[in-house]
Amino acid sequence: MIGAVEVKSPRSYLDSREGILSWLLTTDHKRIGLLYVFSITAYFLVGGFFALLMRLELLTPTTDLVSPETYNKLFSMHGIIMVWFFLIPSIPTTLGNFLIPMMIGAKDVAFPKLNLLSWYLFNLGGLVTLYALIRGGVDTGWTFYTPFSTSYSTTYVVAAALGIFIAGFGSIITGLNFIATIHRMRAPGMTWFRLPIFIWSHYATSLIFVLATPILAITLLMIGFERVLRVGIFDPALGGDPVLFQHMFWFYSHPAVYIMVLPGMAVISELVPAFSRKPIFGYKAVAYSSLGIAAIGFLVWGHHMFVAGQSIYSAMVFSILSYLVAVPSAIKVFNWTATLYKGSVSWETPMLYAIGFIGLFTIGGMTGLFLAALGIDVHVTDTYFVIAHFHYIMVGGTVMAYLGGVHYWWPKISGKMYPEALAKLSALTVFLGFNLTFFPQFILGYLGMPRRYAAYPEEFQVLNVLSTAGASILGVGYILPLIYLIWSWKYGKPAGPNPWRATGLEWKTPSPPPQHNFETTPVVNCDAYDYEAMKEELELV
Amino acid sequence: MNSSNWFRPVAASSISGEYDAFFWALVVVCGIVAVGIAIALLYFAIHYRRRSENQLPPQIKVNVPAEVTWIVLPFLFFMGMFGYGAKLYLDIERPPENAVELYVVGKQWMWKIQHPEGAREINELHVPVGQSIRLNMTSQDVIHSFFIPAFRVKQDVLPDRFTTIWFRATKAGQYHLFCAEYCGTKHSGMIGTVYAMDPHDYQGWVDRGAAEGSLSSTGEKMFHQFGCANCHHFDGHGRGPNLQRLYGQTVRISGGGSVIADDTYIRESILDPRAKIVEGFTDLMPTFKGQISEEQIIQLIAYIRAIGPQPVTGASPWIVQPGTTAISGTEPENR
Amino acid sequence: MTEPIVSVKTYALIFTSLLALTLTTTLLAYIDLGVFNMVIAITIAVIKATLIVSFFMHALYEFKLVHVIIAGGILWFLILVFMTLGDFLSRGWVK
Amino acid sequence: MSESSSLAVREQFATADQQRETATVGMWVFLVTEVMFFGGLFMSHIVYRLLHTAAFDRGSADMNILLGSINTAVLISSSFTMALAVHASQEGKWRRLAGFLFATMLIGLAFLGIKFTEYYQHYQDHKVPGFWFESSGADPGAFQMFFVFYFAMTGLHAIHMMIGIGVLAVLLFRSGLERFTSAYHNPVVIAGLYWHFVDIVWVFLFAIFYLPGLHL
Ligand code: HEA
Ligand code: HEA
Ligand code: HEC
Ligand code: CUA
Ligand SMILES: [Cu+2]
Repeated sequence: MIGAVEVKSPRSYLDSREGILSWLLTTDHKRIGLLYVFSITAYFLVGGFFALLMRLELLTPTTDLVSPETYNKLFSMHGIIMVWFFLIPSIPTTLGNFLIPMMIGAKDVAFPKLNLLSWYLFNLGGLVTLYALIRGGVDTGWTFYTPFSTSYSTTYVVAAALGIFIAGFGSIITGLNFIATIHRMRAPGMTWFRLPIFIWSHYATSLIFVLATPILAITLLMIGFERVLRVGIFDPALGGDPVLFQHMFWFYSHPAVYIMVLPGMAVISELVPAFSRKPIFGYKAVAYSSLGIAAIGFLVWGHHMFVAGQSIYSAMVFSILSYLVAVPSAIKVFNWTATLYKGSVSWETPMLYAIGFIGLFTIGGMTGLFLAALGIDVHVTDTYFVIAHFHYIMVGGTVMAYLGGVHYWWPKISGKMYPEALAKLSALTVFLGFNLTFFPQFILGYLGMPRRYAAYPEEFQVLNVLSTAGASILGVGYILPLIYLIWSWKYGKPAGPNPWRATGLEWKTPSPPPQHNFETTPVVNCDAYDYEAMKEELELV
Repeated sequence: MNSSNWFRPVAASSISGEYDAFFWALVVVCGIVAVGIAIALLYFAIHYRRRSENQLPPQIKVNVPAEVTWIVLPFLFFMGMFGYGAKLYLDIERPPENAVELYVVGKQWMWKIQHPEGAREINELHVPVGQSIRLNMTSQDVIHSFFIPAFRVKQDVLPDRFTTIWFRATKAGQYHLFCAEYCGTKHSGMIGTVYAMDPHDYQGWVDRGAAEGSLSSTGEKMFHQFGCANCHHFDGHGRGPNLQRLYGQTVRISGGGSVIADDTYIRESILDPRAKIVEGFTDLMPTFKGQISEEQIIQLIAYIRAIGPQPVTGASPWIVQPGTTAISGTEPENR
Repeated sequence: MTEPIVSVKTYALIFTSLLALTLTTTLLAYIDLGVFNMVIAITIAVIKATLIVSFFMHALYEFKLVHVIIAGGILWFLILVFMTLGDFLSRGWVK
Repeated sequence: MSESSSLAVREQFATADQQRETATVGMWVFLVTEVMFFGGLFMSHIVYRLLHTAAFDRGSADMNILLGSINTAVLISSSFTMALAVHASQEGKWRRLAGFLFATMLIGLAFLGIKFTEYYQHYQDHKVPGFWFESSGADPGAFQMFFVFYFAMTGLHAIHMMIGIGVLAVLLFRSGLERFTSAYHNPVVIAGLYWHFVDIVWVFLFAIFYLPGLHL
């Protein structure tokens, strides 16, 4: 794929400079990626801890473990932390930061200092939110619906909103950086249609970052305004309309769910070809479908408001557009599957995660179609059916993709291999635990159990117990990789530049890569995933 | 409670059968597609597993007819889903002409219900089987959501505005009533029971509770008690407009625009009279905010409805009441 | 592509047109034209904005990507406005 | 690009042209995020204005059109001097550059001065929601909401102006150090884009807040 292959390896990005300050003040996109890994892992543990408490409370129909007040804070903080401080930044800021410059043959992102700034903003926002949490938390749900959030809640709404507001600027900067980088920093010969799908998906994600996040920022600002100054913006008593708030919130938050899944799709689109040794099936369709999802994804937000009091005519428009946005997702699922066809499929851990992703995303996506069907949504909206829908996509989909991606690129990041047998075991644990946790919730929702309930009628108990059991298995499945990956950082066996015999530019440089990624700027003269052209280099027959 | 199993929650309304049929049709079709995908994935992954470390499989890049197939077929299926979903939605949202109207007020954390005959209940709702019921709902504080799983209906209940929902119970029994929109600490305690009764039993229940007189007759009492009658005469010579034959009509507002005199508008006229001044009048009417309860407002509305143009039922818009939140000037004139 | 340079003369011309437009729009606003007051005010504001973007910000002379970005920003703002308004405008409709 | 410019090319870029284009793309993308940021407020304002047209018109009638239109002219002038500053930087005339930057800052400050005079007048009229608000006439809630939007949007605009002035101050300092040449002056151009954008926002604020009440 490239002309230049380096001979002697210089010092890697990890030990080119030393001392804690060299990390805290680094502008190297790879180091910043690692900084983000630390931050989001911490937030994931906090959010997961809340989830566990919630699941424990739901073991019994009554509120015996925590009070309703506490329970409401638990799911609110769980949602806020998982969405804004774990899942939205998860893949773009870690794998994306690490890989985008390398995959396009650049030395760094377009604006390295801004990149570092985004990490600081992210953490500052996180600290402000944690402050809200320690002072007593928020109980509005992650959706901040008015007038509850502006006039009735007595918790730390403004602090939490401020934290998200600040972290939002981190998101915007990341998106802006990626857009400029992908447009202007590609290596010679790296045309748009030679880019790995990973880049296309991240490009689409970045568009959503810059177009949607500002609306979240201004909406939170308006909430703060209304709450602090007690003036009317959304308050119906003063001529406002709470449904307008919902429009603004979902104008951001629906596209944001694609911020959460597109990077997952980016990872899967690398894993599947790499472990099938074939180019991705229908490259152009997969590439364009990312842009399609990003664009149409902005036109469907009203499907969260089918019973909220919006006009039924709007509801119909939003419903049909929701079906349109499902088409590009379908393209991806089918094309990934077709990529395996007549491939040379190897069952390494990342591939297990990839297969898990495709299956669980399909289920999550299809239940999304249930919700987009107007009449169906009336009964299942605001029940556990919705909870199950989005956990299938976000946890079964994106978190799996993240784990798969971390395993796949771990040799590149750390220079070491992870322990394969243990990794397979934990992938299996995650898959089983996940389904046990969330499948019963589909049934619960259809039976009518509302979400955000600290106590529930007794007939729902059996399914809730199953779900809680699953969550504890899932927890184990998540802790295992954390332990063995840290272990392998020191004790794993050295990986070599290209342990998977994959094609991307990132595999043409030593593991871990040198500070400026490549000795000489690579020149690209073939397509992505072009095993044919790289046959000799990879020693394939 | 009636029997419910993991495959089907209790079904007790006129639309729950249609709903479940559609739901399960989707489960079956999507299930087939999903299982098909899973089988394909696993079959490929096993059958085409890597046989030698250096294997280079045939490099298939694209097959356009295959792609077109799996773009077009799901698309057509999606459009079908949309179409039937929309039809079901309209069935759920559009009340029949002959529906009996009840009023619901949600507040943290209880449901208050008023029957036209005058009976009032809290966290309980008694309805006759076989009769279409329409609920006009409003909230006193935050957003709630009125949810009866057995009837497959749900609708958010908003402050300062009326939303509606309708159903027809088909089977006598007791069913859950939930609040489905998060509304604060005791959101999960804002639950109740719906009693669907045989019409005969229902009549008995009504007779036992109807001592207080019907909703509109109580409203008439309030109309005098709060002094409305001092200004609103029925001969057109009062200081305020004549409220006879007002309900459901288009009212011209001074300063331009017009509004439909529906529940939301009347409620606003009582609590916030200055928000919309009727053309030809001044802002004389005092606000009754703080002096009047949400229940009493509903009684007054029922009274103003009763003296409105006949027939009352079906005359008012059925889904979202324009009143405060629709942009004036956009409603069709012919009402 | 090298940097576009706009002449001082052009700048001056744009500057005077902007002042003239400001005067026009203010004077027109004194006449009661019903809804057309708003239409005119927004139209003139759009013209002014176009002049500033094209010349002061020399977008007219920039490479194509810049044009795409600007068009995208405007389009997305319009999506936000019109799809939200769609709800409010159609709430009163009855079948 | 000449030899001397290579000094200013950062390590991640191959050429100065690439650097300029990347920065331009970055800035325009940033301005798009600003469009959406203000866009949220514009959109809600449009919705509420359509719901409460009369009350919003009455609110608008309380604006001081004289100060408002003067301020519009002032801000347009600052955009003009900013454009001239960019021109000077492109020609590598650092004294003129510094002069125009300074002028732009001064005019920007004048704008803020006039704006705060207006705020003070509203305060004296008891028209500051959240602090001191008295309303008369129909639809008091919506009438107050007009002022909520007025203060939120012009306030946010004023904050943007202050940031802009701060940026110009840094540029002024650097131009005093003769950092900018005809080959390397991109920061001036980029800051100019920001300044003009803030000007555009005001053009619309003027149209929606000051003009609608004039014919009443
Ligand atoms: C990453 C996150 C993510 C993603 C990608 C999606 C994707 C989709 N979502 Fe989901 N959604 C959420 C996260 C996500 N959602 C969250 C968090 C909520 C709740 C928020 C809250 O209230 O707290 C929610 C809620 C939600 C609702 C509102 C429910 C309610 O509150 O009443 C709706 C309604 O339409 C919906 C629909 C969809 C649809 C149609 C898709 C589509 O994009 C899915 C497309 C994918 C597929 C369809 C699968 C692949 C396709 C095939 C294999 C083709 C073959 C299939 C067939 C022929 C059937 N979602
Ligand atoms: C974005 C990502 C995301 C992720 C990854 C998760 C992960 C999980 N979620 Fe969550 N969830 C949301 C997003 C997410 N969720 C959102 C947005 C809501 C809606 C909130 C709202 O209504 O406002 C929600 C709501 C929600 C509910 C519904 C609450 C309600 O409505 O009443 C439930 C209930 O079971 C639940 C469960 C879980 C579980 C069991 C996991 C598991 O996958 C978690 C597994 C992880 C662990 C088990 C952690 C393991 C770690 C430890 C054991 C160590 C702990 C110790 C230390 C801190 C050192 N989630
Ligand atoms: C002091 C006199 C006065 C009293 C007391 C009064 N009103 Fe009014 N009302 C008016 C006037 C004047 C108007 C017309 C101006 C306006 O729209 O505010 C009006 C308007 C209305 C309207 C809108 C009528 C239309 O044609 O659109 C309704 C409904 C109404 N009042 C109901 C009531 C009710 C119910 C009460 C008692 C709880 C009441 N009013 C008490 C003076 C009064
Ligand atoms: Cu009321 Cu939830
Ligand atoms: Cu959505």
